[in-house]
Amino acid sequence: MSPRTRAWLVAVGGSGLAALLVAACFGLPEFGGDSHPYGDRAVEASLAHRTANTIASVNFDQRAFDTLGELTILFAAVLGCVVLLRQTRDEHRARPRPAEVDPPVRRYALLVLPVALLTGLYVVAHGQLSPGGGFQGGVVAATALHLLYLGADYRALERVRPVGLYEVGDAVAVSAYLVTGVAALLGGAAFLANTLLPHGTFNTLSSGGTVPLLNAAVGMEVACAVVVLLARFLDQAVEIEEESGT
Amino acid sequence: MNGWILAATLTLGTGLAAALWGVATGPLRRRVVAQNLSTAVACPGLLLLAQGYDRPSYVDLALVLALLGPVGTLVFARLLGDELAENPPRARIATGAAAGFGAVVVLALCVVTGPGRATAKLLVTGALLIGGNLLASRALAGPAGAGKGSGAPWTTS
Amino acid sequence: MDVFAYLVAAWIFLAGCYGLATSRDLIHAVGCLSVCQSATYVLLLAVGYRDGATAPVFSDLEPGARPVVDPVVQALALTDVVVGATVTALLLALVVQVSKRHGTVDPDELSELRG
Amino acid sequence: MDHILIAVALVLVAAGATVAVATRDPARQSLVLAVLGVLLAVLFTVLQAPDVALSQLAVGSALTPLLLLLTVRKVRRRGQREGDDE
Repeated sequence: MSPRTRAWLVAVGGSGLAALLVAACFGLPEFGGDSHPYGDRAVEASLAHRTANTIASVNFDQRAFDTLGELTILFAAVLGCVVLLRQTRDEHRARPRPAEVDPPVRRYALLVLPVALLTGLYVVAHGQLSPGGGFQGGVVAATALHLLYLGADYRALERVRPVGLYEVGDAVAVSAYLVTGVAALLGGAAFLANTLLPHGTFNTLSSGGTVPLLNAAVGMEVACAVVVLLARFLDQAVEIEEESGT
Repeated sequence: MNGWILAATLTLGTGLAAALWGVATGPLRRRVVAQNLSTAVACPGLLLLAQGYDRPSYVDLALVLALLGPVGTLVFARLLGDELAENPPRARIATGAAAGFGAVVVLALCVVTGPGRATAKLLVTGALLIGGNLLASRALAGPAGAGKGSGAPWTTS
Repeated sequence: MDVFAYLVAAWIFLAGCYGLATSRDLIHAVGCLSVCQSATYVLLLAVGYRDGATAPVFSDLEPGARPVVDPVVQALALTDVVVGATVTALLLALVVQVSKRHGTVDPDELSELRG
Repeated sequence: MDHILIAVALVLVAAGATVAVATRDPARQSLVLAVLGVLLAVLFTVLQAPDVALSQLAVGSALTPLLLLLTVRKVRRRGQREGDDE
């Protein structure tokens, strides 16, 4: 296809899509309107289960099965990356020269690393109370670990980061999510139903029944997934080189 | 509605528009500085919003941004270092102004909040923000990343 | 203001699609795809917004004291932000593989190789 | 007042998305995407979705740029060496 034909196709298709989208915009409920039947019911259901953060309740209680689907996508994406970015036979690892890092940057990285890890854990642990949860906190904690790469170099990161362990952790976290769901089944309720644990006192760390458990499982899964992903990319970008002459 | 939201609107509107303009045009050195400034502006803006909406739990957003924003800038300083080393960015005035503005906002909010855990969180956020931004700005200007990696020259195409 | 938020979402989506279609670099195309993704978040959250309401998070708010926005759309967007990032990583891994196999990341050169 | 703030955030996000698409060099695009992440987080906050904003901040400020830049580095390094061989 010549670039000209393609430009025409894009223009025609794009303007058609634009017209349809604009027409659809005018058919949507008014912005800021007062009618949110699902939202109102979700808030009621969340308060009935004594979960202060309604969004966490929707994710890990009312729509926990949907979140299992999301976790599966995440797991499959990480698996795909690991397979695609593995070291092939015609590649070898070249040790990069140690990086020279400005001493203030090194001090900052070492100082902020524990603070960031702690913040990640805080965001995960308070997921059912304040804004946050496993998805966000997992990413923060995993990013925090990579301050070692920024503050020192890749070899320093490799020393404290056994990738195999994080791959196992990833799988264990998904299994923990599934086991919590099956436990509800064994307890005589539906899969992933929030009937296993007492709902606790509103607005405390242990409130919400199984929400904190699923939240923690997701936090672990996301943190491990991000660490494994970044490990593969860093391997490729910093260490792995092809044999010369290929 | 209230002064805090007005202040947040002005901060975010002008500051982020400037950061977007800086990151969209000009040489690479200007773009990385603009990216660093977007953190420095958005974080006080989020703090003002938390106060304006009367929701202390929104402060978590500013805390995470104050932590991860400078980390993002350090990523750019490390991985674009070879290209930046030829033409290091200097933006002392802009960085200093942003840091000063952040300090003013944090102090004002501390005075309004009164002593307590919320104030401690605000102070931690402010310290992380200002320290992180000054350091990230220094890392962009400094020799970080110069001796890095395989030594492959960083070419633009 | 009535439909402005929805129109912005549509604009972001179309801009991302334009970038995807005209991209000369697969890494740039992946970036455009993440722009397309953010259009869905803007649309979802705009649909869930309620005038004068606040977030349905009751750690610092008495339930029922203020009107709250729709939590369901927020839950949808929230998981997708993180899952979308890992899918972006998968696409970038594919780009690395393409560059290894064919030595280029320009879609036009790639289609010439095949044909 | 709320509507003005939302409109400002929406305009900024629309402009940011346009700039991100128009920036053709991937390294520079990842800088724009980092700023776009912050803009989106601000928009989500004013739409009263702090959870989504937190997600966007966590992903957009450091993770996505790091992934993009590492890919750029890998791809460029290959291109560089092939240029040397020829």
